[in-house]
This record gives sequence, C-alpha cells and structure tokens, in this order.
Amino acid sequence: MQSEIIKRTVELFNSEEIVRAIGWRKGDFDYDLNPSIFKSSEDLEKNFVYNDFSSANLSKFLIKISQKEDGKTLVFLKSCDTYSFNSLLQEHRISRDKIYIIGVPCEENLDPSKIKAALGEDVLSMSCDGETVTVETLDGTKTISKSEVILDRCLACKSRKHVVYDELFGEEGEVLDSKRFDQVEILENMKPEERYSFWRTELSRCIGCNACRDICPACTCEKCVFDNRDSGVENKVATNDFEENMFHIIRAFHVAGRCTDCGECSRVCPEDIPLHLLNRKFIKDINEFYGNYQAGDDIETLAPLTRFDAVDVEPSIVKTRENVK
Amino acid sequence: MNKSELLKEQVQRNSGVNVLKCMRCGKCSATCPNYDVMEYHPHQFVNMVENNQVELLMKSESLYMCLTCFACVERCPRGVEPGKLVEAIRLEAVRIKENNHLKPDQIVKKLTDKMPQQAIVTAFRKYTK
Amino acid sequence: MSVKEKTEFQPKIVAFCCNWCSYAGADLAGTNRTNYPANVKIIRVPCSCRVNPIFILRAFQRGADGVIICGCHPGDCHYITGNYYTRRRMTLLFSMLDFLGIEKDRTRVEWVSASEGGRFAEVMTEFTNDVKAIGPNRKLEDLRCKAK
Amino acid sequence: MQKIGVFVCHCGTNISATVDVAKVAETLAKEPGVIYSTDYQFMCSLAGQNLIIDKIKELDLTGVVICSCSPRMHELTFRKAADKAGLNGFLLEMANIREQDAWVHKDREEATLKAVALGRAAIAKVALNEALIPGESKVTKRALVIGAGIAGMQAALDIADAGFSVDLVDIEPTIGGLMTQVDKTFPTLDCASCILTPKMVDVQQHELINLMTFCEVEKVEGYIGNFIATIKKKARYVDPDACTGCGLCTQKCPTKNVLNSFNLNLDNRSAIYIPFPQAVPLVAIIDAAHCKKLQEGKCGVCAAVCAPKAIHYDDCDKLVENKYGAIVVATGFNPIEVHAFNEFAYDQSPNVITSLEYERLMSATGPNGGTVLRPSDKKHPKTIVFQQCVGSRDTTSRGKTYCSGICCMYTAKHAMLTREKYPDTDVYVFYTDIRTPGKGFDEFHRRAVEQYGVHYIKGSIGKVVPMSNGNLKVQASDLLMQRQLHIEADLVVLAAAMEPDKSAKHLAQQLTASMDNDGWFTESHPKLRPVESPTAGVFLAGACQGPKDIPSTVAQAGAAASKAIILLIKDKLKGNPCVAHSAENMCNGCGACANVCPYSAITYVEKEFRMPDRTTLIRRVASVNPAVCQGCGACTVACPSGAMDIFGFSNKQIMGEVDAICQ
Repeated sequence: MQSEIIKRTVELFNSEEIVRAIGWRKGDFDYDLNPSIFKSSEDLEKNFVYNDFSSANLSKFLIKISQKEDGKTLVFLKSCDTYSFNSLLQEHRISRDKIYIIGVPCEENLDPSKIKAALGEDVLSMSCDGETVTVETLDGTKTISKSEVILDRCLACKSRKHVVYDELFGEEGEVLDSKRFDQVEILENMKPEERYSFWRTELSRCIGCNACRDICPACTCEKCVFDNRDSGVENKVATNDFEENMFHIIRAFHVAGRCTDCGECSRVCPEDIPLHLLNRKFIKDINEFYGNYQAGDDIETLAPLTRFDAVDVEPSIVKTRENVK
Repeated sequence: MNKSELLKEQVQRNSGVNVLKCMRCGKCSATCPNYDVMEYHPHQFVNMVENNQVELLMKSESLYMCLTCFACVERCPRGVEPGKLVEAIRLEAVRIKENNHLKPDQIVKKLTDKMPQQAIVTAFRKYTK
Repeated sequence: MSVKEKTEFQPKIVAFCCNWCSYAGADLAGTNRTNYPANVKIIRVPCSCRVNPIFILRAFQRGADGVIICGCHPGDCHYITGNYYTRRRMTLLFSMLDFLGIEKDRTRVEWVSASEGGRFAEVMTEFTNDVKAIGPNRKLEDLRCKAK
Repeated sequence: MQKIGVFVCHCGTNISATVDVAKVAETLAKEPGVIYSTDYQFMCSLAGQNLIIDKIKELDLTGVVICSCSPRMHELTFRKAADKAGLNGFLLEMANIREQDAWVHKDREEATLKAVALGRAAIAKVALNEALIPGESKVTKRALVIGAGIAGMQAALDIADAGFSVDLVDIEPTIGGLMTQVDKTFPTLDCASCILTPKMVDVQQHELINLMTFCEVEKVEGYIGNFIATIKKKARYVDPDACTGCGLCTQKCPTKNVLNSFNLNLDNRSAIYIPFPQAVPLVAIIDAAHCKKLQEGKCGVCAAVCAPKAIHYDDCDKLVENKYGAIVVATGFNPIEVHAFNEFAYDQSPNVITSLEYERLMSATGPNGGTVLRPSDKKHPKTIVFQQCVGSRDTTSRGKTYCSGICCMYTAKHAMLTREKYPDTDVYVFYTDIRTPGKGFDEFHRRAVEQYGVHYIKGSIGKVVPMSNGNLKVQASDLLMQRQLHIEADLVVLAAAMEPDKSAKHLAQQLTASMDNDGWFTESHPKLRPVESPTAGVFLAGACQGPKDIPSTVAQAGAAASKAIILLIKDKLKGNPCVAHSAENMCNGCGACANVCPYSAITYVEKEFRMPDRTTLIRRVASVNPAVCQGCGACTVACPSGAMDIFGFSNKQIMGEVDAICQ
C-alpha cells in the first residue's frame, strides 16, 4: 500500500497539482513515526511511511498551512481523521479548495507501548503480517498476536468510512456498530464514590503537559482560554490542584458536540489518562438527550450546543434518570 | 385507587389513549357507521372512561357493536382514538373470563339479522376457553 | 437563633440570576418579605446563557458549596432563545460533574419568572437545605489531589 | 490606582432595621481600592445624590459602589448622578442589600454579613468596570410596510400621516388584501368594500406613500434604523403609469377561460385582467402563464387595442434597493387548504365549499352578482350546512392546533345573512364550542339563533356523500340530543382554519425575526411588547402575528405604526453599551457565536494579522454589530477561546464577583 500511495503522490507532485504533502515521516525507528510536511517528491519517496503505526491524525496541521501557505496541500487521512477534517471545514478553520485529500485505508493501528510492555523495551523494529506482529529486539526475534497490541482507540473504532476525500485507496468502508460507550457505561454503573475515586486516581497523574490539547483536532483556538492572561483563568502555573482538574472538565466541555472521538488525546497522554472517556461521556449524553450526532459526519448539521429544541430535557434529568447511578 | 379507577387506568394504558385530549367535538360519533344500534356511542366511550364508568361499558352490548372500522381513529382531530379505547375495554371484558365472556351457545342466540358480521367475528375472537 | 444552629454547617451558595426574570423574581421575594436562607448570594447576569461553566467551576474552586442558575422559563427568554442554550449546556455540564463523582445536589438550574417571588424563596430554601445535607464541598477541590 | 467610594443606604429603616449599615460601611472601607466609605439615610434623595456627586469631585473617585435597593429600581438614578459629577455612569455598581438582603432575612448578624459580601462583590466588579459610551447610529427616515391588506394600509397611512415616507409593498397586483374578498363584516354587517375601498384610495392618494404592488421583498440586511431591502418588481407587462384602467384589453383578450383567483376559481377571467373593479392601482396585468403572446408568441390583441400603448411584452422582473429605518410586517393570513379532510368530500363535489368561497358567492362582485347559487347547477340552495373548526384545534398532521378565532363569528354572519336573504333556507351550523369574546359578538351569535332561527348543533359532520343530483348526504352527530343526524343538503360550507401567508417564512429569515412553530411571527413580549418583533426595528401588524379579526388587526396596525413612528422620529439611536465584542487576535472564526446569536448580530470578516515573525496572515474573525447586539451573552459561552466578551458583564467582572462572594 505504501508504495502505491507514494507512486500516486509523486505523480501529483510532478503534475504540479500539489506543492506539498502532509504525511508520516520515518523516525529513529520504523514504528516511531512523526507527522511531517514533505515538500518534494524526493523527500516523500525516501522518508514517507504508511504502516500500522501511522496513527497520528494529520488534519489539524492543515489549519496553519491553510492560513499561511499558497498552493495545494495533499493530506493523507484515515477514515477517523476525515471526521476531524469535516469538523475543521465546518468551523472555517481550513480551506477545502487548497487541500487534496487522499483517503488511506485503515485496519487497526498498533500500540508500540503495548508491544514494548509485552516484549521489553529494547525493540529495534516491529512489523505486522496479518495476525502476527514480528518484533526484532536485542534479544532476537519475537512474535506476538496482533489482537493483543492494537491501539486502544482502534478497539472501539466507530467508522471505516471516509466521509470526505478526493481520492480513496482501497475499498469504501462502512460506519461500524462499535461498542465505544461500554467503558463509559461501566463508570456510570459505579457508585458516585467509586467514580470519584477512579477519576481522582486518573487525573492526579496529570503533569499539565498540554499534549492532549495540542494534538486535539477540535482544540484549535488561536489562543487557548487557559493561556490567556486576561481570561481570569490563566493556567500557566496552577496555583492549586483544582485548576488542572478544571482544565480537563472545561476542555472536554469546549469540545463537547465538536469532538469526533478520534482518541488522539488519550493516545498521546504520557500518563495514559483515559481522557477520551470524558469526551465520550459528552457524546453519549448528547446522543441520549438530543438524538444521535456524529461530529464531522457532514458539514451542514449544527453542533448540538449551538442549537436547541423547545422540548429539550431539563437539567434535572441528571438527578432523575435511572441509567446512571 | 378503587376498582373503577384501576380499570380506567388499565384501559388507558392498554390502548395508549389519553381521554383528556378529547375536546367534545363529536366527530367520532358523527362518523360512526353503526351509531344507531349502539347504546353508548363513541364519544360516550371516551367521556365515560374519563368518568370512571368502564364497568358500565363492559356490560353494554355497545362494546360488541363497534365494527372496529377505525373511522373515529382516523378522523379525530385531537388524536384521541376512541376505536382503540373500545378494543382495550373489550380486552378488559375478556380478561374477566368466566364472569362475562360469551359462551358458544350464547353466540348462537345472538346470530340475528341485525348482528353485523364483524361483530360476530369479534365475539368469537374474544371467546376464551 | 440557638447556639447549635449557629455552629451548624453554613454552605456558601452562589446564585446566578438573569436580569429579566429571576433577578426580578428575587426582588419580588424581597418586596413580599418572603424569607430564604442568607447563604444565598446573587450575581446578576443579563441572561442565564451568560453563565459560563468556567464561572461555576471557579465558584467551587474558591470555596462555594453549591451553585444555582436561574433564568426565565423556556420560551419566555427576554433574548428569545438564551435559556434554551443554558438548558443544553447545564444539562451536559451537570451530567459530566456527576460522571466525575461530584454530588448531584450541588448544582441546579431553575426557571423562575419575575412574578414568582414565592417560588424563588422556596427554591433557594430547598437548594440550601440540599447542600447543607451533603456537607462542605471537598470533592471538587480534591479531585486533583495526588493519590497517595 | 483605584479610588473607590462606597455609599451604604439606610433606606429609612427599610435596610437599617435588619442590617447594621454603619458596620457595613466600616468593613467595606477596608477593602482594597476603597478610599471612602459612608452610610446615609436616603441615598436616592437629592441630598444623597449630592453627597455622591460631591465625593466623586472632591476625592476624584474612579468607581462608586452604592449598597442600597435593587439596581432595577435606581441604577439609572445613580448613573445619572455619577455622570453629572463627571464620572462615567458605567463606573458605578450597586449592591442589592434591600430586596435581596434586608427584606428577606431576619437575623441582623447574618444580614449584615451578607450585605458585606454583596458589597465586596460590587467593589470587585467596579474595580474592573470600564467607562462605556453608548454607541449612536443614524436613523433612515423611511418605513417599509410589507403587505398591503387592511393592516399594512392602516400602518402605512398612520406612519405617512406622521410625516414619514412609506414604501407599501404587496405581492398581489392590487392592495386591499384578503378583506377585498369579504362581503360583509361582523358584527355590524356593513359591507366590507364600503369601508375598505375609501381607505385604498386614501393610500393611493397619500403623497408620502409609495405603492409597490406585485412586488416581493427578496432580501433584507442591516439593523434597526438602517435596513437595506432588496425588492423584486415582478413583470406586469403593463406600464402602470400609462394604463388608464379602461378595461378594453380585458374584453378583447381571446383567452377567457383562466380561473379567476379573486373569486376563488368559482368563475373565469381573461389572461389580461384587472383583479376587480375597485382595484388599486386600477391597472391591468397580464397573467404570463396563460397569455398566448407570451407563451406562444402570437396574438398581441391587447397591445393592438390599447390606446395609451401601455402594454410591453418585453417587461421583466427588476430589483430595486432601498434604505429604511423601520419595517412593519403585515403579511396576513390565508385559509388552509381543505383537501386533506376527505370526509367532507370537498374534492368530490363542487357544492362543498369553504367559507371564503361562500363569501364570494354572497358578494355583489362575486360570480353570481350576489345571488347565492350553488356551484354545480346554479340552483338556489334550500338546505345549507356549515361545519366549524375545519382544521382548527386539530392536533393531527391535517390541521392546526390553535383556535382560528374568527370562524365562529363569520359562520354566524353567513348563517344570519343567508336566513335574512332567503328565509326559506334551512341553515345548520355544527360547532364544537362557540367562542365569541368580542364586543357585541355573543349578542350577534345569539341573534342568529334567536331571531334568525339558525339551527346550531353541538356536534360535527362525520361524512358527506355527494349524490348524483348534486345534493349532499350529510351524516353528523348531535351530542346534546345523543343522536346521529342524516341531512340532505344542497350546500356544505367549511370554516377552514387560518394559516400564515406563505411569503412570511422567507421574510422572517431575511428579517431574522422569530416565528413560532405554526409560522406566526413572534412578538417581543406576549403582554408588554405585543407589536414589536424581537428583532429591533421590526414591528408586527395584523394577522401575521396570529389569528385576528378586522378590529384587532386595525388596532394592532395602528400600534405598530406608532412604534415605528417613535423610532423614525429620532435622529439618532443610542445603543445599549453592554454589548458583545470579539478580541480579534484570539478569535478562531469558527462560527459558534453566530450560530447561537438570536439577533444575527455577528458577521465574519477576513482580517490581516501581522505575525511576530513579520509575516502576515489572513484569518476569518467575528465582528459584532453593536447596534444589533442586545447583550444576552450566549456567544460568550459558545466561544471556546474566550475571545467573545461582553461590556459591563465581562468574564473577569463576573469572576471577580464570584471570588468576592466565595471569599
């Protein structure tokens, strides 16, 4: 697949259809990829990688490029990334006519940290062949079943469908009937004290690195409210513990109804805090209260928090509903 | 809740009808093709259920005079659906079983020229062992 | 007031009231001399939809034990649709706080019209009692305490 | 450096009986920024105000806090006082220690503590206040009235009589609206034309009214005092200035079989026509869909016979753009289509008609010159059955949930007029409830029953079956007699529900005026602002706002006109300075704020930004029109970056209050 993609992209470079491409660049190891801009076909041919570790959602990089650069930019989007793309388009953050989308097929991505956790840290290379992952380590070659090392977010994949693209590699996928709310439900079924202690344990690990915010394709503010000295809630140096916890609640609220559930926040969290559960809780509530809504599905439907219905449920439903303890 | 109220509650729940939606326009009785042979007419079914008189309706022959043509359901401007109410009251009558359900020989006696065919079918349908 | 009552827990309660309905309703409670607990301190906002979730969390951060938001009844908003947005925002926010294990009775939304002075006092009394019953707000602040 | 003065009011004993005002003043004096604090008997008295003024001047105060009654009571009083002393009125805050403290608490200590907390909050807020100056915008001294029925005409006449120019637009080729089709009016039974046509002439002759018939409002932009409307002048193919209305063309036109919509298709007219003899302007118009010349290219008879050469087959739609200060909406209503009510056999028999059709049958300008003859065979009907509430009070998809309000009265009118003119006719009226709450209305209805012998029957028609001789078998219920009736009728008349005119929806979108679920325009406040749309500068006249009879329509039109005049008489409008504003450097241009804005006050502009690395970058950012913004704040919460904020209720100010209260 990688060679086909490169071939086609080189064609586009040569025909001057595009002037740059955003893709995944080979890092120190072939499982350690970096999102990057390729400005020439040579660079692309040499360093572009598309494999089971091409996890990063590239759509957010288009914002700055749309604002600053001339010429058409090519971007590779996996199915889940296309939802983020649509969201950005809906919010006028990117210009569609300056972007060429190649939809790339996606099975599940693999999680290098899971592989390392299972087979040790000294990994030289990893590759996946169908159901088996072969890993070269300093101690020799090892194998592990793919199903054990799939990236968490891919285990609850919501859709294999590319909702927007100019060109698609592979087959048109479908929206999946995922079980992505299962974890939310488990928490909902706990007693409030248990939920509290769960979140207290999880959030207490936050080191305030802002990786979740920086990676999130919905968090695209020119200046985050928590970075703004005039906002009254500047969070540069948290004066007390509450502030970081407030950061996560407000961040989730700010992306509520806009979050496409791409799962990047949890993927990049160095402390493995399941931040996506906060977003999913909002998505689940929105579906329950205001009808099913998938952000990024199309670019016409208004986000749930920017519309209303005269007969919406009252906030007291939080106290009276039975499906949450 | 006494027995009459309980019946009213059950009839409303089984039929999905809210009798309070009725605005007494009389369209149901105006449209009813079997009006003249009924002791209680479609709009009275609605009003009597509202006033806890389901038992009276259960005892009345009118219950089996409804042809279940659903013209009243179709035409009611308030979506009250009297026909569904009649069905639900019939169901109540059937549930009482021994007390008032029709026995085969009783049905034979009722087979007169005046008895509409659909009513006969309904009578058999409501017959339980 | 007895000594016992004085020493019992007195919650800090912040009430955001919209200028057109609920603030006027609170004024009417005053005009009618209808009592409610002094724990309630009102902040005037143009519309309930002005209330940012940040304000609510900020109040909890600074030691509030309960936050209540009052606006015009849905459909009666002075700004036509403001309170409909309030309703969605607060439903989701409260559900999230519940998800984090925070007591549900610390937050509330009520629609109080300019003519409902009596109801304003009732709502405030009830809310204050609810908050009193669950005690001081520690959880919200503690959420980030390092797990030991 | 803040220099804040605090003034605590006793309000006689209203506050001081429960709150230790001296202690409040003393405690607040220690707050940061406070340089003066005192208490006084009556702050709102002249002496009290002078105390504030003196202290502002003497101490050069930068902010003032008054701890007294509700700001809803005296905020304006104190702001004016501050202004008088040279301190911007918006640098003053009030702490409500009367209605929300002294009057609702009994314990003195508690109330005093609360007063201090409220005072602190006000001090925290005032320290962050900014001087605000209400913006001003000019008012275009011209009104646009949309819809020239009785409501629009009345509004236009009133506004023009006050000395302002008015453009009166109607979608039809003539003014007059639905009332032109009405025969007589209840409860006085005077002829509609006799009261309507003189008004139509007044409108035409008024030098400040510019009639724009056969025109449609396409687009409206702008805001109160400064609307810009694009109006489409539809092709009429007849030059209205040249046409004398002689009618020769209509007689010579070879196409005579076009259904006459003025008579609700009960008779025919020619392809070039004058809507009715009293039309204003009295000018012909070509119905392009049926004109042989325009459809097939041959004919041209009308142009040949027209002496003033008024006919132009090459006429086309034109767009004109005008500026207006105020807009009056008077788009009115129509009866609903009754095809869905198949039990009444409206589509099966020409003898089942609607009330408005009956109105035409009775009218002297109608198809039979005023003689009531049934449509199928022009026979005089002997038995007429009226059915009320057709589609009104109907919660199903066929009808409207509301009561149309006028049907009880016009049906009584029809029944009464029929019995008077044709005493040998039997008239039945089937009703659900009789609703006649106007002046002299119930007496009118009772007269129909008592003096005219109309059979009023509580019940409904269930089924109408047309017979081969044109008669109608009517099956109906009589609820009071507990019987089913079977009537052989000659004519069945259906009182169809009212619905808003179809043009209203597009107009509402253009005006950003809100509508209810049924499509009626919503008023700004159901009791206190009944003729104003929530969109400032837009006023509502007549049935576009809800079902109405003629007297209420005229009354409301007058009220809407006077509201428009109040606006037009001003040279400049002072805005509310507490409006939203967007910090462009933080704005993402995402559109969330505009989506929640009820007034469409937010637009987006492409703006160039200088970056720290000396490059420039063009970004889409929100821009608030302060003349349109009402300051609700919905946008401030929708905005994730906090770029959107409100003057007078800023994020920082409210958080300052929160912090002070939670201290």
